[in-house]
Amino acid sequence: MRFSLTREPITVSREPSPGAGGFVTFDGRVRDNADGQSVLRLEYEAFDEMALAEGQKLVEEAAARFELVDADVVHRLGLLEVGESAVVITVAAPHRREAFGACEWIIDQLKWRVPIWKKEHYASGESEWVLAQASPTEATDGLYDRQIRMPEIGAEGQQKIGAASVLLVGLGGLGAAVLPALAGAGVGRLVLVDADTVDATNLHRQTIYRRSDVGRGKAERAARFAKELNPSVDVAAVPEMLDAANAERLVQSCEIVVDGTDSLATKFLLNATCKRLGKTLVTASIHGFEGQVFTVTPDGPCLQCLFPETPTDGCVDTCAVNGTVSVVPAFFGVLQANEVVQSLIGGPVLMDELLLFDLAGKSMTKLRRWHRPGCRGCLGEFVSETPGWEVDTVEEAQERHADLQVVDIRELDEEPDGPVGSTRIPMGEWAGRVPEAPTLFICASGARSGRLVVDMRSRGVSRVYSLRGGVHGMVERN
Amino acid sequence: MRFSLTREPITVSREPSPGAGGFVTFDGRVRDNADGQSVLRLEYEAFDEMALAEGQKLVEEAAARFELVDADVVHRLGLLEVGESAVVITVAAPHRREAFGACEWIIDQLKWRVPIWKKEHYASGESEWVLAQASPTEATDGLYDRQIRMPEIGAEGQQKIGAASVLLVGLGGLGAAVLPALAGAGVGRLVLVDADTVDATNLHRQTIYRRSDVGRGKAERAARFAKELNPSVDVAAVPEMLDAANAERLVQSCEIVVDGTDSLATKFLLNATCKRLGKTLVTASIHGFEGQVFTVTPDGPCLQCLFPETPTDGCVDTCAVNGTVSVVPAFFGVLQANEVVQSLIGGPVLMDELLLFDLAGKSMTKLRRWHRPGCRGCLGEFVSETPGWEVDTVEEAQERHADLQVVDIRELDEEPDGPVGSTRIPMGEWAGRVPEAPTLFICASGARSGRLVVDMRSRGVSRVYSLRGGVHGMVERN
Amino acid sequence: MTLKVKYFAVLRERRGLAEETVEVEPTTAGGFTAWILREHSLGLPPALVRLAMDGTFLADDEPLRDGAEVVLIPPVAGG
Amino acid sequence: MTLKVKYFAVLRERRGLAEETVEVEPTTAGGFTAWILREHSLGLPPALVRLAMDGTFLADDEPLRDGAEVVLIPPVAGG
Repeated sequence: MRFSLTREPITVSREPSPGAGGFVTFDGRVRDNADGQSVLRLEYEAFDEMALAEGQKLVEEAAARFELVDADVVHRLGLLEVGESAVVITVAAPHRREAFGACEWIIDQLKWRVPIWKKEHYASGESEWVLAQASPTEATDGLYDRQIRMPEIGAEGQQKIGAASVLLVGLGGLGAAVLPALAGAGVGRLVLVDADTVDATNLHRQTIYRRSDVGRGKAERAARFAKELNPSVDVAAVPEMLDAANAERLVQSCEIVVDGTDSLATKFLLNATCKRLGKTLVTASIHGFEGQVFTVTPDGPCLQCLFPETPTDGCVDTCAVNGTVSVVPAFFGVLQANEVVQSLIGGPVLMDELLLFDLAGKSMTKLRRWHRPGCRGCLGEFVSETPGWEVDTVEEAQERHADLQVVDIRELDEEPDGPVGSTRIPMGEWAGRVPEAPTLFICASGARSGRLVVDMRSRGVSRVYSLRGGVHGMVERN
Repeated sequence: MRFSLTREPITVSREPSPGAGGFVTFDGRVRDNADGQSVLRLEYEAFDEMALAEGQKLVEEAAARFELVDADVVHRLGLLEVGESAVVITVAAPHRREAFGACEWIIDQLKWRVPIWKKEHYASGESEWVLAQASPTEATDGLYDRQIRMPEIGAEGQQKIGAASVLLVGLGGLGAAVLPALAGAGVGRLVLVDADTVDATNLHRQTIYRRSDVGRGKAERAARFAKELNPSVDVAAVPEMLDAANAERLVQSCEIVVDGTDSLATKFLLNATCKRLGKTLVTASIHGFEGQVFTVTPDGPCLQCLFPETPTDGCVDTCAVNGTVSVVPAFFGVLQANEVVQSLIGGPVLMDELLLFDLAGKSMTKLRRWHRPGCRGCLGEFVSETPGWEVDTVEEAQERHADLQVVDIRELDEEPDGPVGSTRIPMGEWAGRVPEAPTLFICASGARSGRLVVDMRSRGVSRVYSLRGGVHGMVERN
Repeated sequence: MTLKVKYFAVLRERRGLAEETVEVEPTTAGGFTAWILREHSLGLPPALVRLAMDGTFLADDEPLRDGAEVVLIPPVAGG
Repeated sequence: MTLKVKYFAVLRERRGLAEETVEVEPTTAGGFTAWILREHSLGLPPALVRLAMDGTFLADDEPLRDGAEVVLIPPVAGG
């Protein structure tokens, strides 16, 4: 084993593919031992016609699935000595990750699907035809055995789970806990929606991702995870943000929707869309060691029955701001998956309750929810007015008040670049104080300024505003 | 793309390695585009001495980690045209899984660790030095950011988590949920104990395993999972069954013990051992949609305080018999991981309570536990007498009663081979009936016969016995 | 006296219900546990089943209170 | 009247306690919510905070009962 550097070309002969950066080759050779027996040689036999047809299909499937530039498989037949190559698979893709994935996928599938038999000739003089591996069908046969044994599920319940389709929106902490449970349980179709990419700060709690996934799309990586866990599940990756433009189409495509997002706007949009289309929504949110979960059924009270006025995302913080630990989203994600399973097998769901749990004190509170007469959410309308105390841009506030002052309330040690013309007076200095002129308050995300403005207005001060999204929102809009 | 069969040797030149069955090659070549820009050629430069040393270390690390037969890496330096190979990695291992794993691991690590720089020359005439990727150190730097932001954890709490060692006994449904949460949270050292291999019927709920793991050791596969999730965690795999012979050594090696087993005998053995050595034990059990969890601290009441007489494993059934669904062990495993985290950061734990949860009705019951005076478990003694109504062998019962009859109470459609000399009279026919002679009752696992005998004895019938472990136990002993 | 009895895990399955109300002579935790296991052929010896009242496990010789809710907990092994 | 108030999530953090007992004039759910948010500068408008009493959410015009335990629930966004 040696690592070397050379300034001369490395000689490996291959077809030129200028768009391909990653080439992976698998070379399966005859080993001198198998299951503790000493092996002298191997003999391979094929049902040629079928093997060729199935093999060709396999290669084309791999090319489409992994977006390959090229893929080639050669399998050897007849008598082979120890050290000879039995099968060689070469794969070319733009990036290495797909090349590795495709090459391993092809050899796994080939062993299952392509009718080639192997005879082992042992040093003892004996020989034996060997089955390479259980077929995927056989593996799936036992897969749900333990589930079917539950009296609440049985073969009928398993059939319902297998026939179901679930839209999972948000593949962060909650989604990463929902996904293994539902893919494992054998939900027939999973549609995974998230426009984000994996960040290093996600990994501690979003344990379906690996470090090598950092920078890659969550939807695609989560789909890969689910397929590897349970190849019999049909998985689709949608690398989009759920919004008013695509909500109807996505929600319509599935029976049950799981909300794993950290956006209040998305939660209320999902709520209205599910109500309109008659779908069941399982929603959850976490904060510190606490969280809440409940299910909105087509006939039950909805999220907007609870909060008639849609809160803006700036009014409370998300995990990125407050922090969280792996067990919290895992706990609430599992509770969401349980709601899906219970819903599918006809078990009880939290349809007119809200469940609160605190993982520090291990205390649970269930609060009864009810239909609010005239609820617009129940009618399928998404209520999303910006409240009067919030503005989307500095200009919007200036239009209302010519004498507007802009005050940046971040601490002095935070990033120095407030908007042009703003004065920095940190949050703490506003306790009990009232601005003399109309004022737009600005902070990093809009959370602190919103809090300050709401507090002032509750004391009768008008003409104070908060910039929605804060400085970060301004940067993102530019 | 073409699939072909040949009866002639495939020509791929490689060193002969008769013990290797899987050879994987990665060939990284110059692509004609990068981030949307058209690329003409690349230039590689290295800090030769450091690159050689670090590269050699890397290859040797890979060889040890994946148990390789051979590994070879060549990296090109200087000016390369489109289509030329920049790096070629060849790996040989007994089986293909390790070969793929090692080859991908090497190229990932190489990009991070080995000081080689790349300059891209674009069609536009411009050129630019490009950083390949964030380093693993950087990736770890942000890893716990969201956790450290929690006021209950902070940098100090994270330091405690990182310094902790946890013994996880049992890598089934519970263990498979505990592991990602603890590895993700960054527990410094994890020792994983399980003698079992992965079975196809495990996969639906033990979502750390893949289909390709079927037949392989759980401890080793779980360790691989944890290392891939968080390479900064030190993970040890112990493919042994925890028993009286190794319990002391294993428990002594860690600070906190998590019981994820489905054996009552093991739970009580762990309880006594933890008490003796002053370790904290987090235990849980599930049944259908229900389960229970609590923590035995060095000073708190123990499992034996609750059950003075150690129950035998035949007296209640396990998941293999009763069935279970993915969400149930996931839920209780996460609660166990939470007990570990709370314990490490000084939060509240279930030290004098037992938490019951029912995932169907979403109801929780907490029951107060207390110290039982004179508890032998608290003194570190493992109480394991066989109760008077149970025998370990047919001979043991025959020694007590010369006129013993042996009755197989399994249904008529169960496997036909009861022990020699036994009569089959199914369970159902014993309702309200009392045997005339001394009788040893036998069923498949000892659960039904135990139940029948306990019931008869509670009605005053003596001289009735149950065969511990049932017919399956007899077969295993033979 | 009247007791509301809640069953868990294997006891719930064997009894076929989650809870019920029973009338018994005044008794202790141990006495009641032995009686109810025998009465319904629940197949576990009293030494292996624990009884809790008002959210606290009781010792076998502690008396039960009229009208109380009692919970019966068998050993649970699944993992 | 006396109320035992339990805070959740961001309200608990901003208030700095999980629960407290307060004395107020007889009032409604909406009236009490507006008052307590203002009183402690909790930074959320009353329309965004829900109040539950005896395990049930109340409409804004429903009266509170003397001695009751009330729970205040803010919107929660983390995922």
